[in-house]
Amino acid sequence: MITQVTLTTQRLEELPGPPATAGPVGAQVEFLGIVRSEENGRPIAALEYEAYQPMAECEIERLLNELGSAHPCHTVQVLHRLGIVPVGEAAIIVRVLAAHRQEAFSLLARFMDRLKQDVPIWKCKAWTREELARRFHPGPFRPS
Amino acid sequence: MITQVTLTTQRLEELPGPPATAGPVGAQVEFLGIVRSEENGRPIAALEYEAYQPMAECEIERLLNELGSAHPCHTVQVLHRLGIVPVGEAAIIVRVLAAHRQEAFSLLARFMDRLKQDVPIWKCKAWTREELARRFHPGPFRPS
Amino acid sequence: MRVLFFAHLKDVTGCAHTELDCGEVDADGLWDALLQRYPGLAPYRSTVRLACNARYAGPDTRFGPSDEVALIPPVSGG
Amino acid sequence: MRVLFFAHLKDVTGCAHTELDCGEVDADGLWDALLQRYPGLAPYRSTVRLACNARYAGPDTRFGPSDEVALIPPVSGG
Repeated sequence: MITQVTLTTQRLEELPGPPATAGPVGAQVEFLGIVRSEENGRPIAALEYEAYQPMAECEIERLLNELGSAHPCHTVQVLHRLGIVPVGEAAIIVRVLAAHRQEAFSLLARFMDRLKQDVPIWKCKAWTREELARRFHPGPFRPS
Repeated sequence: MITQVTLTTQRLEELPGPPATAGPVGAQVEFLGIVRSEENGRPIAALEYEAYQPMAECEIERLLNELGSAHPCHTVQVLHRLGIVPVGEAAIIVRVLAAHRQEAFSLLARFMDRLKQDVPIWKCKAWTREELARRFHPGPFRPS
Repeated sequence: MRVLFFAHLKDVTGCAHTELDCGEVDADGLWDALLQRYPGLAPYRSTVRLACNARYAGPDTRFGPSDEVALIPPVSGG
Repeated sequence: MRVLFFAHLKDVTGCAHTELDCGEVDADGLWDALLQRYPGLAPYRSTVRLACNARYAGPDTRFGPSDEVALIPPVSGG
């Protein structure tokens, strides 16, 4: 199984798709986990993610290899964004190429469950619109 | 739940994505069912699909509504190609927008299972490279 | 009534649709009329589902002169 | 050894990493040294997993002077 794992502060939507695959692809599944406009019932403008990056990459590879033996797929690409991710943009994209849909669906669903248990990535802060504005467009006058 | 169902002889990869959705989208899943280079162990160049089109569209809508009450999602788009679909191109694309990934995964997997039981669409012929060539590029000389 | 054939059933009947004049019938009556005209359909009866006006027929469905009936062999979409 | 803190644990310790000089220890020994320096970590001990050199520690893992140790609070990626 070909795997490609990327943790980056770039917009995931602009990154290239999965590497080419050797086997005959009958199913191609793409999942985007998107930042929603509220967190714990409170309106937000962005979520900030941090990771223990080398370990997160290793754990993702380890998970994929473990899941790939139960649910054989040809290629899996995992992109996770770090830093500030605005509402409506993808925090994670997972793409799976497989011969059959069942393996692709199973691997994807189980991978997401395990990611949320084991991979050292954290939503470390929910930003409101005002907080973002103050952080990135500080005005000339700031009351002390 | 907003649904959009299209059965067409056009390339599905070129059609527009799902209509906009009202609810807060946390999960976006796309599935492509792609024609593989062999069918029953024999190399092929294309599959030909036919449908009882008005009934297939109704059945898909009916299935989506039934599945949507158990697995509430915001938007589902189903595109199925008819006629000759070359190897490597999509015979079906399903896109699901939902608040949470679990509902999107469940609806998608169950929809595909039910489609393959209940929706009157058939793989009516597997074309070899030679058959396709004869059909679409008949030479000047054809032995009788 | 108008009767539609799909997939390999078209090869069996030699046509994609036909008109059948059998009054109002239940599924058994419909099959009797169909098999009389197309005896080659017999081996498919156990796996074919009937549809009436673009919906799968139930056990009580009756098929009348103005209905569009379809013979649905096992499907294979997706 | 180098010890890394993530997410809210950085707020508790006031730093993202520190150097700890406690020889070679097991998980209990490591926690003793950590809690001596950062008593505020105590409430998190039951939910934090330890990692050694970018792998989750097992019950027999020993943490030595050249290791990179990490405190992994419950994760929330994706």
